[in-house]
Amino acid sequence: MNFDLTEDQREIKDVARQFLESRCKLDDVRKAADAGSYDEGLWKEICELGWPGIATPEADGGQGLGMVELATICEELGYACAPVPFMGSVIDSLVIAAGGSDEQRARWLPNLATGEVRGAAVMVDSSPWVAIDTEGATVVVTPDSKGVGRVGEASELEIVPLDLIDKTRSYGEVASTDGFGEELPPEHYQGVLKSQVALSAEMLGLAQRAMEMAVDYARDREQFGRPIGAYQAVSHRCAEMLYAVEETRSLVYYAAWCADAEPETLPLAAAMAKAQASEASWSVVSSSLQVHGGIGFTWEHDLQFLLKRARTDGRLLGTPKQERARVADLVGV
Amino acid sequence: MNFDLTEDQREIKDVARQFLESRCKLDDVRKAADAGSYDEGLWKEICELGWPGIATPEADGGQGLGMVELATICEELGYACAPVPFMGSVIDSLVIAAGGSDEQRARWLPNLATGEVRGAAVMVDSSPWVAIDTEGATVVVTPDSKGVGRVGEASELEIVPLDLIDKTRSYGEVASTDGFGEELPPEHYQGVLKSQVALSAEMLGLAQRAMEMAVDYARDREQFGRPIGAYQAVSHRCAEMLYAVEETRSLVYYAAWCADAEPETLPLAAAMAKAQASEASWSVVSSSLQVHGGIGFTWEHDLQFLLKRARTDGRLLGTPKQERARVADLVGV
Amino acid sequence: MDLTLTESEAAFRDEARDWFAKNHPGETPRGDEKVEFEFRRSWQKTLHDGGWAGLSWPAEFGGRGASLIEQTLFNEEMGAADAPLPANVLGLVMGGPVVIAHGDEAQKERYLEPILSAEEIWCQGFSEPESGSDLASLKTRAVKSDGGWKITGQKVWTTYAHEAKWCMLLARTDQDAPKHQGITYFLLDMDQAEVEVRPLRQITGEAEFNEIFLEEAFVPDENIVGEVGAGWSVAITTLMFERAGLGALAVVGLGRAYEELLKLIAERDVGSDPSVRERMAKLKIGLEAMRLGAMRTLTATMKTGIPGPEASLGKWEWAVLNQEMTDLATEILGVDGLKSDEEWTYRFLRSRANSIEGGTTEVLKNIVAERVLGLPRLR
Amino acid sequence: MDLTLTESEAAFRDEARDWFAKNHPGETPRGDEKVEFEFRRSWQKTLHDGGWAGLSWPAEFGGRGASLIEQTLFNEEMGAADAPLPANVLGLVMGGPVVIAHGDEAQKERYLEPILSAEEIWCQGFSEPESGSDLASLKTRAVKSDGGWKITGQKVWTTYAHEAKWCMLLARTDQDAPKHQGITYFLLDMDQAEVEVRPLRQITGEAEFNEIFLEEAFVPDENIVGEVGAGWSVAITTLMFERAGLGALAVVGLGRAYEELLKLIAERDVGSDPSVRERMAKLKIGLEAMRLGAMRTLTATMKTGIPGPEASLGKWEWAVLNQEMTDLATEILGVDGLKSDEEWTYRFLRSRANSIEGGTTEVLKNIVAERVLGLPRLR
Repeated sequence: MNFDLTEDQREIKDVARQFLESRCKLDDVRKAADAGSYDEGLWKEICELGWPGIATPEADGGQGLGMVELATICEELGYACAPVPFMGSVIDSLVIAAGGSDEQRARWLPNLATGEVRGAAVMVDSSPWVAIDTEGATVVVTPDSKGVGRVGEASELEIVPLDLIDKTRSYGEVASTDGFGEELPPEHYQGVLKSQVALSAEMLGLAQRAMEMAVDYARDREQFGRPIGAYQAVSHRCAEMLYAVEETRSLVYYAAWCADAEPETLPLAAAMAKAQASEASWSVVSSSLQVHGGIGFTWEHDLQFLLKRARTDGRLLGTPKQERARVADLVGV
Repeated sequence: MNFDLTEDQREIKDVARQFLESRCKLDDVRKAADAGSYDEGLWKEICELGWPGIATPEADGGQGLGMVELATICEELGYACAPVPFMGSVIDSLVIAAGGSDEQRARWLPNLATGEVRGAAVMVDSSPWVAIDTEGATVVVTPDSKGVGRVGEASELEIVPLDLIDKTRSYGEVASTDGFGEELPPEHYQGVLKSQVALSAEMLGLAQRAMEMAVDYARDREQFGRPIGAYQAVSHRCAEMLYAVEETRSLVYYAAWCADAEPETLPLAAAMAKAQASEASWSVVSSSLQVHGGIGFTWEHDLQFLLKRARTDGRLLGTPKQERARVADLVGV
Repeated sequence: MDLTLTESEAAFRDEARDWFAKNHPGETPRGDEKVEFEFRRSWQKTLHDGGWAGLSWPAEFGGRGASLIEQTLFNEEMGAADAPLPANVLGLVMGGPVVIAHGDEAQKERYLEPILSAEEIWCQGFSEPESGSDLASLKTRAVKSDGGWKITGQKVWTTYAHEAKWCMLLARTDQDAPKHQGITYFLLDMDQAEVEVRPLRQITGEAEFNEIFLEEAFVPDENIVGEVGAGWSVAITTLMFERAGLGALAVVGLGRAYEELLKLIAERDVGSDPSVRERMAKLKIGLEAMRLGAMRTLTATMKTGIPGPEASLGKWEWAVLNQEMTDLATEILGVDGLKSDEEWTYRFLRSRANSIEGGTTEVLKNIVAERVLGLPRLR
Repeated sequence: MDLTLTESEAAFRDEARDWFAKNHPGETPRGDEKVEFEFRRSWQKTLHDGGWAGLSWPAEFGGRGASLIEQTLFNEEMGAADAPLPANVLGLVMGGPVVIAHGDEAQKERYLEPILSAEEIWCQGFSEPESGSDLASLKTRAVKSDGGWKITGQKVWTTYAHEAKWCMLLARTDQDAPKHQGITYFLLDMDQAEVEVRPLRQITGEAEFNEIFLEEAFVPDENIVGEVGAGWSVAITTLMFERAGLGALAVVGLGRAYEELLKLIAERDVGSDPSVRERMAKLKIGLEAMRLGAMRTLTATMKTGIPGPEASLGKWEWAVLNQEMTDLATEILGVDGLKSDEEWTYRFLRSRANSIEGGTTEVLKNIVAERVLGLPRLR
């Protein structure tokens, strides 16, 4: 029994952190957000690193690693708040790998793994239906109104751009997906659960970053003659952030491990991870804003990117309330 | 417009405080609780002061004052955590005055006002049905299983003593009140609403006392070389107690005023007061326990009396959850 | 205790209600800030002509000399009529009262009438990037010069700076004096090249506030309010006026938002969701507690001049309630509550600053602990 | 990352499971504390005979030398089997490990075996009425005397004091040294007239703890653990053992309480109440986070000897979860949850101390802020 990343997994995470620290500073996020587009150069490099296919089976053109490895990448992309169409492509890959026919796998997975093709994914299946990473997407994975999974060409779907508060990703509204593309068998749902884990890992990264920003600020900023981090009103708030972040970390990596090693536990583990990550990432970013005071509320400050993405992510693929209802079902309340 | 006690009302409250400070110290509360009985000497004096009949019409042998005056007495009795059968008698008086026939009024109200007769009241009408101040009670007011109000002789009802955590009051379990005594018309319900206000005022007093104890302790107790009240972990906790207590005060006295002057608003005002007082009194006493640390958890410490009565009061005549549901109904959610 | 209105209070309320019904300027034009501001300036002229500007100011200075209760009633009627705010809010609520309390005769003569008529807009230059909650640590310096002072420094979180003629400005006139001393209260003429105003954009995308950069900006001696070096106590007065004046408006604003939320719940058909019902009940209880607390403060202030313990809670309650209300609204809206152009989304983001602006909740808790509960200060 | 058991871990677990199945002593007798304690003493002898006492102790001292993971597995099996706690918990979890880490050969020879066999029960005398969270401010004084020390003072929150032969006692041997120095770690023989034990009743009505009054109680020199004046660091070790040893049990205990709560919900038929479902889901998420956090700590400690940032959270999480769980249970029980003889009522009241005992939540937050996050200390 060993609840820690292996050396290889740690290496993947460290490399991702280093790469994104140099290639995707929050200034770069700001540029992309202001331009209302992705950082295409960054995305190209990420594809060259093979991240989109990290959890895709080798037979399907991927690296054949597991959800734990994917989670480390998602966490780091969240930490960087990277403006790249990663999540949509990964979700398509996870869902098609879980439930796609041989033909569908052959058609999409290798191209998604290299980034040659981008994927969008419908993440909210109630009015309005919302897809992420719609900009430049070729393939879309979605449920229909009966909850049946479907996959098809983005060009066959009418997608209206949605202007949400999070400007680091593209969103689109979809009117109806009934009859769209091809049907996926129920097995695809394991891919949806994995998608929840990937998204939760991203939120973990957002929260970790917001916490670090708060702690750094609390160490530096002085008021009434001492650093504000010396006041319990601030230091205990930061301690509560750590509580939220570390609980999220435990639940996210546990769910990732379940996906790989104990798939029968994944439905519960994914629901817990998603509920926790949605709740915690919002509470941590908004608490970080309070520590920052007025400056954190300005457009010039980078906290806004984490804040807005955390709020948005929390509504995708199940709200905390929905996921907790699922947890209650699964534990037999 | 004047949201403050009148001079007369302030006088009543001050006199009650002074009287109880000398006649009902927490040591006296402990003695009664240990003996498992009321402080009969104190009760006799309280009856001589005319408190049980303070809000009973003069024509019915009372002092003919209003709910605001009664609320000040209830608050002070709560502040003292007085072990007397006041609440049951007052509730019976309020309900009979609101809905009793001439005969019922004549039979009970004057005797309840002087304390010659004591009243018990059923405060929880779901399994188990719970009456308060059952010890030595002659008259009982209760709903039956159809929600119809009833009044009758205690001797006609089978009351089994209930051993609850609060030892400052007697409680009894009642199996069924169907067919008990005489039916009361729907008008009696205004008396039930007033009873909620009276009980809420008692909880306000409990919370006020628990807050004062916490603040006093935080000023005196030193840890790491300074009074613990100088740490924000403690001082902000105390500030939050004040927030809870003062909101409760506003809502309780508003409800009392509505009962006297604007009865059409009483259903909403009473539900708000009861929900708030139940929630706030518990949060303040338990927060006070945290400030006191280990010592507050000992049997020797007086905080336990406030803690246990607040927890119990919060479950009587509507839980916070039930009362909030009522508020939602009344505001039209 | 009596919450009913006296005859004269009721008469005042009826008069205000009637006046709003007859003089309401119609819907405020949105989209162009300039146009909107001029609309509000013209609306303030209407208020002034009707005798409603400077409600609390003594009649001798052009005000109405209204009691605190009358002010509250007026605010309630303004809310009920959905009338716009006057253009010169800070002048009316802070500037005028401070000049009346601390200004000399010449200043009263010079400044008061143009505040009422909205001819001259006022703004406030207290906060600085470094000072935050620790306002007295401000660094903007004033150096004595011929017939006045030259002021250099930076101010932040200033509303209406780009429209304002006058800025209530705190600057340090004595570098060697203890922190709270050596501060002087100036009235700075914004029409000079040495004053640069830059909009300060917020996470909501709008620029509600400004930064002010001062590079040897000149203020003549006669534009000092109070004594040189006594600016801190003058500022405290200003902030008290601010809290009282804006507090009353806050209750009215929250009440209206609650009504809108009720409508939203009906539209979205979520009124049977127990958690929505529970949260709405808690909000209602909080709103009522805040409204009643304001009434208690009013009573205590009128009776004794000293507000009760509940007075320190209003700003704190407001932040709690507005954040929770907008949180609930955006949750009900689902993805619509994430849309940039949705009004509730704006309010939700905007409300995140409520626990920071005008006294952080942390500072308010300190105040309650130290001044109301008498707990020892942590210094 | 691999949460499955290795073959040898699985074998260990199976062995423990099997042993519990065969040796479970039956239900613990309730009502008479003496009888209950002797039952647990006899149960500990059974554990000792089976080779399960002193699980973490090295084999050379009569222990089993089990790894941290094996200890966890053992605790889980003990929980699953609903087996009672051994009588000498503090001796096994703290006393023995401290003697092994800091004691001399003679002390190891003298004390360890009677701990394992429960012949000699141990208790802990650290806390004092005045010292609270500020443990190092303790006032109990030891004065040098012939061949030993005479100790005078008062200790509080001592479990098992009336059953104990030995007390791990901290006393000040140098009044002039700085606070954390001048403290010495004694092993006090409780069998002397100078030691008075009084039960300390709690708000639950039971006397789980004791007060100890010392009036020139004698401790010979050879009963000092570590050096004179070095008691603080020895105590810190003890507390670390306490936290690790009791932490593992806490996870198991909460998990079982959650199962009972599920049953209660079914019995009372409130499983369809959305707020009950929501709270149960939150509890489940919190319990899992705590369980997984303990596994992370285990892994980190085994790999590096240093637990990760999540290790400081276990005690804090436990208090939060146990208070919420018992709160929910008593709410579901309605008036039954106010009855003195209801088990959940007892647990509810008892849980109020969880955020105080063994490190208040406030102190734990300080530790997280300072040691994990590196924020400046407030001193």
